[in-house]
Amino acid sequence: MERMLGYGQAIREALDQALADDPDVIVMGLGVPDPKGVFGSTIGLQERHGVERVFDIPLSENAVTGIALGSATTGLRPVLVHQRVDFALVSFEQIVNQIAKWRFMFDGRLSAPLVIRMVVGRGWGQGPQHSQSLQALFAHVPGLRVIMPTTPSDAKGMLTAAIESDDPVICLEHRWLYNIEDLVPQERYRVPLDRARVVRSGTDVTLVGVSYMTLECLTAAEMLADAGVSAEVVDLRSIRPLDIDTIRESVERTGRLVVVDNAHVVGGVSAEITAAVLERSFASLLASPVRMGFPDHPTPTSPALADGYYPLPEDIAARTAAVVGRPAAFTPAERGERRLDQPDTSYQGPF
Amino acid sequence: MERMLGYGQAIREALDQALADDPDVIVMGLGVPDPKGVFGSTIGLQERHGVERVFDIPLSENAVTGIALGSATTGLRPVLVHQRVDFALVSFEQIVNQIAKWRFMFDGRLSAPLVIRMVVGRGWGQGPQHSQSLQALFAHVPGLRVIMPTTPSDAKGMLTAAIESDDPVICLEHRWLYNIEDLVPQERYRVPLDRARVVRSGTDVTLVGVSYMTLECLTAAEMLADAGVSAEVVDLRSIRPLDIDTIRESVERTGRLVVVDNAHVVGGVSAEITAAVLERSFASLLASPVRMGFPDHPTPTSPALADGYYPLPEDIAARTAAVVGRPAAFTPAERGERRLDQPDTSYQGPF
Amino acid sequence: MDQSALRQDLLRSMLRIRMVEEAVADLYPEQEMRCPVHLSIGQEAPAAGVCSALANGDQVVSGHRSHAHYLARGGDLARMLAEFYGKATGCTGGLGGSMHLTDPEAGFLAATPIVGSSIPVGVGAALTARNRGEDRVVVVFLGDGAMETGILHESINFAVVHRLPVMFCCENNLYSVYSPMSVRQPPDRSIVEVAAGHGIRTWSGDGNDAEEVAGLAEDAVQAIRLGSGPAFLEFSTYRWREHCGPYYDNDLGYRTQEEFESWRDSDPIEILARREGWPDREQVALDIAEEIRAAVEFARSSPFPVSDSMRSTLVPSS
Amino acid sequence: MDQSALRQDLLRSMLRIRMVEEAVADLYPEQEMRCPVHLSIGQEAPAAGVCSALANGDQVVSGHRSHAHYLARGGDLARMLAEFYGKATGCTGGLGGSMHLTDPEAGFLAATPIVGSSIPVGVGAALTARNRGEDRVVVVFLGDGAMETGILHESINFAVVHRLPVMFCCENNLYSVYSPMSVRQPPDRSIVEVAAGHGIRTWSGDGNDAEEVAGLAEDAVQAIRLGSGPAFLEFSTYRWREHCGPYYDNDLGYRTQEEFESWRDSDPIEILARREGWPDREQVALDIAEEIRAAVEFARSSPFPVSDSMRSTLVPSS
Ligand SMILES: Cc1ncc(C[n+]2csc(CCOP(=O)(O)OP(=O)(O)O)c2C)c(N)n1
Ligand SMILES: Cc1ncc(C[n+]2csc(CCOP(=O)(O)OP(=O)(O)O)c2C)c(N)n1
Ligand SMILES: [Mg+2]
Ligand SMILES: [Mg+2]
Repeated sequence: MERMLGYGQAIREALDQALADDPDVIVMGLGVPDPKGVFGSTIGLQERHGVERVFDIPLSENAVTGIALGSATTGLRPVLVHQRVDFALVSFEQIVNQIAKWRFMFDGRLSAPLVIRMVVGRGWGQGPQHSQSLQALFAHVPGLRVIMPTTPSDAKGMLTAAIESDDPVICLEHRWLYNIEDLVPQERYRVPLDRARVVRSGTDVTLVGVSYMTLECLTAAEMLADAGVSAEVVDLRSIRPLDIDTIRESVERTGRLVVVDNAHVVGGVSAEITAAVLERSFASLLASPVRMGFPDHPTPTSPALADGYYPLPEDIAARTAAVVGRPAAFTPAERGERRLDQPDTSYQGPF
Repeated sequence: MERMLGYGQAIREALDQALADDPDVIVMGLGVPDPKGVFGSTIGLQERHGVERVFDIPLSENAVTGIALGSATTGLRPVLVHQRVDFALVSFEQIVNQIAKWRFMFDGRLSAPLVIRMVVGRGWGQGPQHSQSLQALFAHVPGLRVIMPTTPSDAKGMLTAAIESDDPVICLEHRWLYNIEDLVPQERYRVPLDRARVVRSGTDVTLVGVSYMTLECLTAAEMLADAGVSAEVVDLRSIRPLDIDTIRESVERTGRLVVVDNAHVVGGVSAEITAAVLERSFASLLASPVRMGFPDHPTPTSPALADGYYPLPEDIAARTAAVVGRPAAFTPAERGERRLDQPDTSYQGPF
Repeated sequence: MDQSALRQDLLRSMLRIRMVEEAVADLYPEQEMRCPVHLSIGQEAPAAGVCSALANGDQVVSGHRSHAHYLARGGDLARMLAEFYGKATGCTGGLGGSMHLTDPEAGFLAATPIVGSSIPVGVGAALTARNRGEDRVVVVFLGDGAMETGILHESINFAVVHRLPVMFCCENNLYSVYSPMSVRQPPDRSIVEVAAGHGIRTWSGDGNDAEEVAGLAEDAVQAIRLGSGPAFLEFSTYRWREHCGPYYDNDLGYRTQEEFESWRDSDPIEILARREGWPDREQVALDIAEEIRAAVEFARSSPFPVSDSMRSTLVPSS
Repeated sequence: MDQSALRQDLLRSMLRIRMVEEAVADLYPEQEMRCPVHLSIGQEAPAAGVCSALANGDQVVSGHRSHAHYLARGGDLARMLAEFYGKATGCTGGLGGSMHLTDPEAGFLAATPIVGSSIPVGVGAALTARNRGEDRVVVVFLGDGAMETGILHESINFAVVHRLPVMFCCENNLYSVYSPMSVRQPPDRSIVEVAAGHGIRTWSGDGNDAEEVAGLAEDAVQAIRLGSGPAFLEFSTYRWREHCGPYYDNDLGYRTQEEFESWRDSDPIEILARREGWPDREQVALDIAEEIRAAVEFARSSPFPVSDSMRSTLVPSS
């Protein structure tokens, strides 16, 4: 049975079912059992599964990450939750030196089957320390799996697969995706952790979107269609390992590539995609690939500055049209009362 | 006056002169005043400049990084030293959230003029947690400068410029460079923090080397010359900001690009270089750029496994020759008693 | 300063913080201050008391809940409000917002909202003071939640080893967001106890009694100036409104209405007002109201920052 | 177990560690063990004493200086030496080397060399024990330097809050590499004191007296099994050789020859041997020597790992 569910509800269902199916699954993190339940994604889980399996933590993300590792390597299946990826940086040593390498450096005698959920902030003045999108940092670390599901149904299915995976999985969830809904199957199901997905077919150019930017790419593709450009849109979903084959297959058909990352361009995932596609499909490329993302400075807080910071559908459409050799200007999509620091008017901060 | 100096001696001279010239300069880090003096780079500095300006620290790299920031933003010019970049990961939050953003998020009213030196390990079984080369992680963070000087003279000149810079500078020093010597001027001088350098001219292909890999590229270039291939070699030196112009200028002449990074390829600096060159010089490229570096798994400890891990000159030469369309096999350079986990036989571990 | 004058100052300082925060709470629903705000209503006394013990040149560092510290230290009100409104005239030019305040000239060095992360910054400022031979005390404000961060412990240890002139001031308001002490810290040890383990001198007191706070801070600052090394102070207090944002949130059920009311009944302003009398309260309130009105007017009427102006100068680029 | 049998066991365990480490030191200059080694010669007693108090199913976690802990816990000697030689038969197949030991079947969970970083791993193992209702104690070995890491404090706090069955054992050997206590920790507070600040039960004792260590560990383990929550133990001891590598290094001047000699004179093996008598010492030594000879032989004759075999299975790849 499928129902419309929000992103947070879909995640909550994945956690609830994992907790019910496997007594070794635990869920922990700051605020996990609190009334807001991490944007709704953990509400009620402690009541249903007990304080030993679903619990709040001290403000000690670094140690708790090591505790997650220690519990994982001895048999539990922990899911650790951070309300912002920015906070998780205090535990970066644990993730990079230990968790990512655990199985390898112990020759497979130990492993680290755990999931770390991290929310990527945006809007309402989250500013320099509450709206970073740091997938590139994790994407450079062998041993990790890194996923960024865009839709509620992928969020549920990928999180389910992540919890069952014997590899450590970093799951990055864009805050604004919590404001969208989708048809989500009720039963437990898995979506592969390493597959991109073509979400719109096209023939002139391949648009690869990362997380929330996939939605902006879809809007841009509609604008482009009106201008006579047929854009294929790929939802990246998996950041490490990258599903280059799906992208390459598309680019070999369209001859053109635009990657729209939800992060800084320089040294970002878009560079890896560009270079990896190039290495495989140099001869198919009709134009230089284009990378879009955030400018090369930290995120400012004022809405006046954030307005120029994030790529908008009309920006994506314009750059893409230029790549295809049919330069055009695009008028911004109608957005009513919504200002650019909100996904919709229901989002009124503060987080 | 120029003398032959080792890498550690050159760094020591830069620090000594900075301490002498500016009373606000301080140098701190684990082992800084100890008898080994961080591979010789800090020996005698405490005796010369006092315990308040050159000092050891508790095993608290995270707080000390914040302390460096606090002292820098109030007037000091701290140089913080880590014997391994792997250790610095405990302070990643300070570097990424605070130091990199300090000047920006305080609108220039505060700044973070500090230098963090980090040694990149290699050889003698340094293994998964003592031989990472993590420049890509810093290279993705706007607000930082990231440098990797290859020669002793660049090390001295770039470190001098770094200490004088008003930006925070991450200086990554490859352990094996400590075993080379170079002509180094005695007086204080500055080498720009954002300029790559052509270290060998050529016409068929551009080889970009990162840190120690520049030396391997130079050896490869000699091998290639014997095979009739003329390789230009660029020493990258600056990781952020990247000097793409120097590379692009070279690639536009040679039409071919091989980047040899001293790090994992996936999501690494070589991807950014490839993508950035491509965006500017798509039409000049005669072949797909090639990236070389470490395979996509952690560094194993056994010398038997490390032997296949690092690109060797003959590997670089072979890949390069293939790019140029003149495939050839290259015999390994003569290395006498040296085994592959030593830069030379004088290096006998343990660090 | 005689005790009555001190009380008047403390009252004025607390009332000003209260009225500014209430103005923010009133204006916030207009949705023109588009950034998170962590209000200090109910816990004005530690800010006012501690800052009353500071001299010119002393410096303050804080975290996410920093408005009170900024104001008590003498930070510019108009530029703070302009910052909340995201304006170019804000204290960080619209780049930082409510969670990134600074007024270095006033001795308010910096606030940043990653919990624990700004603590060593204060220790580093104290290192500068030592190295330059400047007679300066640096105050680091933190919450009870920050006691759980490793960096707090590393910072205290470093300060003690180097005998640095830094004063850690912990406002224990019993909660970290919605999380009570019981899920975060052991029931049978106090916050000063864990600090004292590091060999730092500690003080603790009623964080709703500004006069007591001021006295303890005075003692600690004096000890620091005499060279006895760093100090750690804990003040028990309570946040009235929600963790972040303008509203009350007792309906959420993470704390009881009774607990809230009992703390509200020990309103730090009323406690001291009762003790002191405070005949000119009304006039003081009028003056503050006028100051706030003008500051809001300034903030509202200031221009927004322009995107391209900042990029090139504030971050290195090739 | 009667006290004499305990002493015999402790003596055997310590002598075995000593002789293994000395064999490593002797063989290291051949340059066939090509990885850093941190020897425990002189500080065998905490390893032997603590592990004597453990039962089947208990687990041990350690850091960079872990050989003694691995051996005392019953880790496979031949696979340890094979690991030092970088062989496929090593306890981590040549991937980890001396600083990354494991023998999960023997109850030696894991050692990793980033100081402080393995501490929470032990706490996590204790969490598993609690959640699965397994009667298990987890020992975390750490050095005096690790006391300065924030993660140690976070880990203790978490263990106390959750009353987890974990025993932190600090071997205080006065140095972190060449750095003395004076530049790292305050002079006037002890290591147990800073731990006790967190509300954890503490014990401390002579780390060169294995019998005393065993007794304290016995007490602490019993308390933990009775459900009283985590424990913290400090043992004073001394490392004889250089921080890393096979040689002596007193010539470097970071510590005095007198200090070294006074500690060497309280050799943990001789202290207990004097107390117990130990008539069959020679036979024990012969047996151990034979065990070591065979293990070295195994290690030397084992094949090196082959590069391509491991990649695909040990890390995710597309
Ligand atoms: C490292 C980190 N983790 C989590 C958060 C989210 N967060 C913001 S404030 C806060 C609570 C802090 O509690 P406390 O220190 O007691 O200060 P209070 O809010 O009570 O003034 C949390 C968890 C953060 N900002 N930084
Ligand atoms: C985070 C980190 N910083 C620095 C180092 C380098 N290092 C390795 S061992 C060591 C000293 C540790 O001292 P202690 O904890 O007392 O253990 P001991 O060597 O005395 O047994 C240091 C600084 C490291 N491994 N990890
Ligand atoms: Mg609090
Ligand atoms: Mg030690």
